[in-house]
Amino acid sequence: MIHHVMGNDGTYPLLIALWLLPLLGAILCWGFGPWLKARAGWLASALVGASFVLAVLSWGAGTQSVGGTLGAHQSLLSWIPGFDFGLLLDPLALLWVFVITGVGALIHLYSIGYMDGDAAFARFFAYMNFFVFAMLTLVLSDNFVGLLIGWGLVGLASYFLIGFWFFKPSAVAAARKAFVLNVVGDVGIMFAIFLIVANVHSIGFGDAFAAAGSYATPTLFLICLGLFVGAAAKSAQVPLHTWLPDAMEGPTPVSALIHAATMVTAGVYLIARCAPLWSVNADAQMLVGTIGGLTALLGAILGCAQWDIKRILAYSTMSQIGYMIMGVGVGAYEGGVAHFFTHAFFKAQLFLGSGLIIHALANEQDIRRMGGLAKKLPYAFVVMLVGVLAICGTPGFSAFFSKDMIIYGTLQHGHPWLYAVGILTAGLTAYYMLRLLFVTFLGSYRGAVDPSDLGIRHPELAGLPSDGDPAPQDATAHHHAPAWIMNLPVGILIVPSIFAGWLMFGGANSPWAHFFAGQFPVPNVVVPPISEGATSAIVFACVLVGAAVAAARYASKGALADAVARLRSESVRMPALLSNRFYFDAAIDALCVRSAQLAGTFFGRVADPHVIDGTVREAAISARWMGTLMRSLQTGLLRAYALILVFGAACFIVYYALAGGR
Amino acid sequence: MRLRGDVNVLAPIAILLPLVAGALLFVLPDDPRLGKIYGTLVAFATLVVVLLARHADWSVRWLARPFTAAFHVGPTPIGWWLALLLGLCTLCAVAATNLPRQRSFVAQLLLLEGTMIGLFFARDLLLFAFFWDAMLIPVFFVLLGWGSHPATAWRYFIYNFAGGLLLLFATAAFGVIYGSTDVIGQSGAPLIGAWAPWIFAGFALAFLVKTPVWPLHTWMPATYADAPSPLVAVVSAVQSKAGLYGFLVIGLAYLPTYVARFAPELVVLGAISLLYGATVALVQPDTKRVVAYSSLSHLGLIAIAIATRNPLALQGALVYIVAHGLFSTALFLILGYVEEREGTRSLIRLGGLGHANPRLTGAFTIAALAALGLPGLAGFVGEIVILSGVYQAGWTWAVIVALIAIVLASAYMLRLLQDAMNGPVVDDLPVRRDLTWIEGLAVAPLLIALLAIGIQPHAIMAAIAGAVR
Amino acid sequence: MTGALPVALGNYVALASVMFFIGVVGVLVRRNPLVMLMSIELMFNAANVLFMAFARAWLQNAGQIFAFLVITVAAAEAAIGLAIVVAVFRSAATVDVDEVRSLHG
Amino acid sequence: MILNPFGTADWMAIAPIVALAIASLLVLLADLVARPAISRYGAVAIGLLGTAAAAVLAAMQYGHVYAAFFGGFVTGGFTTVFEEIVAIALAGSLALYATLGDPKRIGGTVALMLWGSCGAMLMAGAANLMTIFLGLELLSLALYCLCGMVDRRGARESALKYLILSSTASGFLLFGMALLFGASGSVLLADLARPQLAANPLFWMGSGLFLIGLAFKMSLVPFHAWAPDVYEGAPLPVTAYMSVATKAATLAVFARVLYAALPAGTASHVMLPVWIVAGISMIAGNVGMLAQHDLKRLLAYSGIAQVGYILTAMAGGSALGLRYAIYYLVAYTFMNLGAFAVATAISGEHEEGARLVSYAGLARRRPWLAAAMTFFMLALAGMPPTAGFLGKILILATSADSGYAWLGGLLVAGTAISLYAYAKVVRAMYLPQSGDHHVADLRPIAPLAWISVTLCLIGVIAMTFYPLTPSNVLPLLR
Repeated sequence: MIHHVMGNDGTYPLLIALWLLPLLGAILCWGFGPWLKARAGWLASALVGASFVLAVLSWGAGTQSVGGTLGAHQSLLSWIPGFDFGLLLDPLALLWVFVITGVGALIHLYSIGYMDGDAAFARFFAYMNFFVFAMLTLVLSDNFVGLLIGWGLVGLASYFLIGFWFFKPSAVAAARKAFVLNVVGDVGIMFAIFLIVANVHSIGFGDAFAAAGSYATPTLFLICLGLFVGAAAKSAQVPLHTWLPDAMEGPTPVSALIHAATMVTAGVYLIARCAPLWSVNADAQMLVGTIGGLTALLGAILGCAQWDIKRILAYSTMSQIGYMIMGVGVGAYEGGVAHFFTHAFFKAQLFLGSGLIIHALANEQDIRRMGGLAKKLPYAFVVMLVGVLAICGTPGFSAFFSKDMIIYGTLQHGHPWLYAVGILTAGLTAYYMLRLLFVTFLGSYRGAVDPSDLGIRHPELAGLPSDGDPAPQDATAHHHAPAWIMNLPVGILIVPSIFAGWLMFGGANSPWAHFFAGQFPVPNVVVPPISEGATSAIVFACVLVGAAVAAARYASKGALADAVARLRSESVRMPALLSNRFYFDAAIDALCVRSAQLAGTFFGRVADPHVIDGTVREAAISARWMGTLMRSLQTGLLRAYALILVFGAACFIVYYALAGGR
Repeated sequence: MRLRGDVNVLAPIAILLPLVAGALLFVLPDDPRLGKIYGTLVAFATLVVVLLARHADWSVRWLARPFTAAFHVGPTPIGWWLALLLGLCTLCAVAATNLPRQRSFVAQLLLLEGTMIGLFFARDLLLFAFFWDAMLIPVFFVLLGWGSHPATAWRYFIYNFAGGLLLLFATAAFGVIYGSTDVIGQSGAPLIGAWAPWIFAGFALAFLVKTPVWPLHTWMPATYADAPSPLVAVVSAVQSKAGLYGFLVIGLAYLPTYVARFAPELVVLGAISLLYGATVALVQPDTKRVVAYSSLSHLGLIAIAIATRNPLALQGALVYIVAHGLFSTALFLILGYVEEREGTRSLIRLGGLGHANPRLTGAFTIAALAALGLPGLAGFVGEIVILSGVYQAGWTWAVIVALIAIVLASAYMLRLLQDAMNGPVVDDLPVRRDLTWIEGLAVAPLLIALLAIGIQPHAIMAAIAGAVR
Repeated sequence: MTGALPVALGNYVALASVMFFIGVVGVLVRRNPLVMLMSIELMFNAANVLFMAFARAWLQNAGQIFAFLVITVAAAEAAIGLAIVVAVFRSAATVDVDEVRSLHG
Repeated sequence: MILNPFGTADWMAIAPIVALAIASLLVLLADLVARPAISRYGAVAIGLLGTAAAAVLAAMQYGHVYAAFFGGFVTGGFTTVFEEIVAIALAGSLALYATLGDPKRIGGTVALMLWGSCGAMLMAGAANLMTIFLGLELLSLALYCLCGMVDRRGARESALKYLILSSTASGFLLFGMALLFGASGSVLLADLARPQLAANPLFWMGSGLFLIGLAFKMSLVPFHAWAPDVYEGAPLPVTAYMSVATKAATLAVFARVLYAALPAGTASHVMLPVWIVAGISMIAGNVGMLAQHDLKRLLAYSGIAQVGYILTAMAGGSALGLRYAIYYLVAYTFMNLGAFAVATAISGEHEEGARLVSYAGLARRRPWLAAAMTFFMLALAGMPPTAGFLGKILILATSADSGYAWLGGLLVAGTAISLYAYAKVVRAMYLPQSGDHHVADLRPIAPLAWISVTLCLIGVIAMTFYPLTPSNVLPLLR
């Protein structure tokens, strides 16, 4: 069969090195962990950094455009006869590689400080490197199966890292939940692959997209649906989002790298990668856009109801990814991808900043027990402030540009409702992020206050983990300043989280647009009634409203005065709908988990032993019963035997009399 | 061409070597270490012989009437792979054995290997039936001698012997009608006539009992739970494939029309097995039973693949047969280690072993991941190829059922793994030392093979593509 | 067959059948092994009657030879039977066949 | 010919029988002169030698045609095979007397067994009704005595039961013979094949009564009632002998009737009742085994079923069918003799180790014997690698071939049931020995029994791989 490749044919061995270096690190850290000890961290970071350097060097190859085909291609091996593997580096992949390796390297550095002294230091870095490798596999693969392999491996890495402290039952449960929900996504992609293979007899992106026009519309919709199930599971879209908040059981750097910057955006990558399929199926676009908008809104609403600093960030992540999915869903691919780009920086920064706080407060995660940290942790304050301003879309900060691209894109592609949702969500975002900021840093420190006075009654309902990160093991000093190794990466991140957005400034002839020239299909956009500038204005107004409400509730004099009472009343009066996260967990548990377990118990306890085996047993018993019956016929009475004999003889005689009579 | 002559002789040697060596072991002094070393060497030698015997073909006349039959041995392309798998699994199982009356146990394992190599090397249907029944006997005696309840031995024996009788009857009728049973692996004309459906029914039932497929499976969980792990490893890895092998070399080759006619029934049975096994595995408290029911589920998938007769699905089925053999062997051996260390199989009691046994946990994790079809490991290759074949054959609903089962698989495998290895340390468990190097070596080849096939299935797929056609 | 016979062949067959039937009934109803043996002799002799009749009818002396053979065998059987009955009486102290039932089931 | 009624050819024909007769006389003679201490072994030795001589003589006849008694006794092919089977059975049973039995009575016992075998061989070659009757009675009379040869109440009782029931059956047989004679006007079996007989009621009724007699000897349900009791009561060697020799001889007669003595086209009708009772026997016999606790009884029921299998092979009346019937009969001979030999080898000084409870823990005390017994049980059940497996598949094949597939189906069903019963014996041996019941104290060593066990093992395995079905059987039937 023809094997069409995207990206210019020919080899680009550098790509293999770029791809395999982290794997090497993982193997080394795994194999020689005990011997490497602290060196493992440096080794791992160095290798990820190296592949970042290689990524930078590959800029030219990745963005080159020869004969209409973008990027570089390196074929690897023939997977099974007729289905080949290869690596593909085009602008889209290149962008992800930058973020994965760049942000990844920074977070590796940070982890050296954060995980310092943990018993399984080397194992942690082995997992982190393995994750980077898996993520690179995902974004560099030139075919669906390779992508699926990467897809599964990142899920595995996330499973390992969520359950990194495997002696914590809560962590173990969270890891299992994350993995199983991600497998739901995997099988969705598998289903899409079956349809594609059945139609084009190839797993290559090129063949699949080249035939985009030739699929029957229902088939194409099913393909997109399957792919989107995968995307939704990985990117925590409603209703498959419930694993993401629990995933915060993992160490904070893990949350920053996997559950904020990279892995959870794989769904965005997938849809952007399959743009040729989506752009020709309006139903799929509608579906994805709607789910994305719904997720964005839902995440924001739930974000307003959390007290655990990491969970707030988790829900904000979910909401922001909702934006991206909405963007790529409706067809504003550049916007969605742009928001992934900026979000990677400021969300990583926010997580790492929260990590600074948690680390400094000896694993305290409940913002109600913080407060007044601006003076105690000024550096963390600055970091968080910048992050919050960025995520809110303050003019000049990165998200301002990327978010507006999405919101305006929805209108351009004719989805006014999603436009409204986007604007509303922007306001909510401003509210809950500033709430986080104010409650954490303003007022006075509440660490000494009795939790019950703060309304911390039911930790599980409040969404608190049963216990915080046990690392590092030294919980002696209270506010000890974080080591430079932790501060440096966060500081570096400040720069892009402010300025990354400027790349997107200038619409059609922005560097961003040039970078992606020819990457995405160009849809025919309608000229909306509202101009882009106006949109930005409306969004910003909305943001200001949200900010004002937050300020009034948490930053005003009165609020800061009796913060404890207000926080208490707020947490006690929290609506059940919110504190139960819209009952998604309960519903999934009741519908899927319990029912399956019920069926299993029935089959195992009733059907097998009593119905099936019972039948067999009865047959055996009745056979033995017949045996005893024959025993009882064997009376031992000579004359009885004679009688039996004569009876048989009589039967014979009758037969032969009749037969002879004929 | 005397080299070929040599090669041909390897086929009977591959069968006789373990049989004779196993019988010999009974008369050797009863020393556990001797038995193990001897057994390992023999198993290794057998593996080598099987490896070399790929193109062997050796035949001696047996019967002239009522139908021609011959001691015709020599691997079919598929049979060779299965024999290879068997050789590897037996080697690992023997190496991992650590039981009372070790010598006799190892001897039984070798006898089992011999009879099963015979089954996969048999080119004559009568010989096939011969080994089919013969391979029950060692298992039966191990269950009697080492199992916890004799009742299990009976159940195993009765179920499988009943299947064997049907096979016997079908074989006899086949021979009479077809004139010869020297048919396996030859490209003969399909069987026709008024008898054909009954003959097919006989074969099919025998194969389904052996596989097993719902509702003929109830002998299996008890057997897998009670028998010593090394034996269970071999039985679940290879013996349970005998039925599927029979479907391939007899059902598809000589009764294709009936396989086609009864495809819906077979697919339904396979689908039920898939979900049934998966859901039961979800709640079983006994580690070995979890794996047993997962096997029911996995083999249901293979049954579906064979029933659809789609070439892609068949290739996938063969890969999956090998993959399942590898990871179920690994799982059972590892569970055997756990049981022998902690003295329990109950997931309710086990927990937190990961602290003291990192190597054991690592091995267990890889095996479990392969079993739940993690992309990049062998199980995944089989699943995705089978299912895309099944989808192309038009059984969309079966594909969806299978996908659900894959999700369930991840749930029960993680439950098995985490409940045993993760969580806080359980105080009243006698947690013993981590894997010794010999124990590690016993499972390492399996895990390596899983990884290799997962990354580069091209070789085995290419080899199998020829076998399917 | 030859009509020269004063008595039709059928009558012999009838007679023999009756004798045989009586013998069978005797075996069934009597409880003394000796009497049972005598009933069996009756069955044998029924056969003898047939042999004789048919030998005459076919003019075949094989039948008569057969009859002599049967008589001899019957004698031997009676002797052995007597011996066994005595032996049983020694061990079981009864000759009532309904009492002799240690073997059953 | 008339002038010299008994020529050398006749002597040649009956040479094996004569050899046995002479041997038995020698045994009695030796028993008179020899000291009691050695009398046991002397008798057994002479008996075995005589058997060997008979076997050799019979073997020498193979392939030629000899007739005696004006064609009343034909030997050469078919007959030879059955004579050999009888010889094997005789040897296998005599070997057991080296271990069992009251030394004072050994001489007579052995002599009786030899004479019985004369009768059996006579039946094997009988070509007319007289010879059949003579042989049958000779065999039966010997067996009546043999059953009662020991001072056990059970033995005496079994003798009585066997005597009465068997004689009754003989009565039926004899009356049937008389009717057949009346129908054909000849005692030669060959003359029964005249086509005009097909319309003769005398012929039908005669063959009916005749077959009743045979069915009794083959212990087919419902003519089986005697078998379990007699097998249990009789001494082990006698049971072993009965279970094989009687069946073999009777089957020879039956086969001769089926293949050579029926008007063309009547076989299926004349024999139908036999096939039916054979089918019933396969099920009833195997079911009967399930509830037994005594090896001899269990094997009695098993024998009932096994004869059913053999008849299934013959059902088609095809040449191959006879082959496989003989094949399976030989296999069955080895399995049964082997099983009884094991039972003898483990039976104590004064009691016979036939109760299954006395097998508990045998695998520990006598692993090799246990293995052998297991092997024989598996063979009877038809598991590979035994002749039982091949025999079953051959029988199934012929039944499918000759349109008696329903018998094949019953065979499969019966086998499935039987497995449990045979496996029960195995289980008894491999279960740990629980102290609550007395276990026979094992005699130190029983050389002949061991030898015969080994020979039977070899026989059963060898037959699996080289089916020894005599090639030129059918031509010699007439």
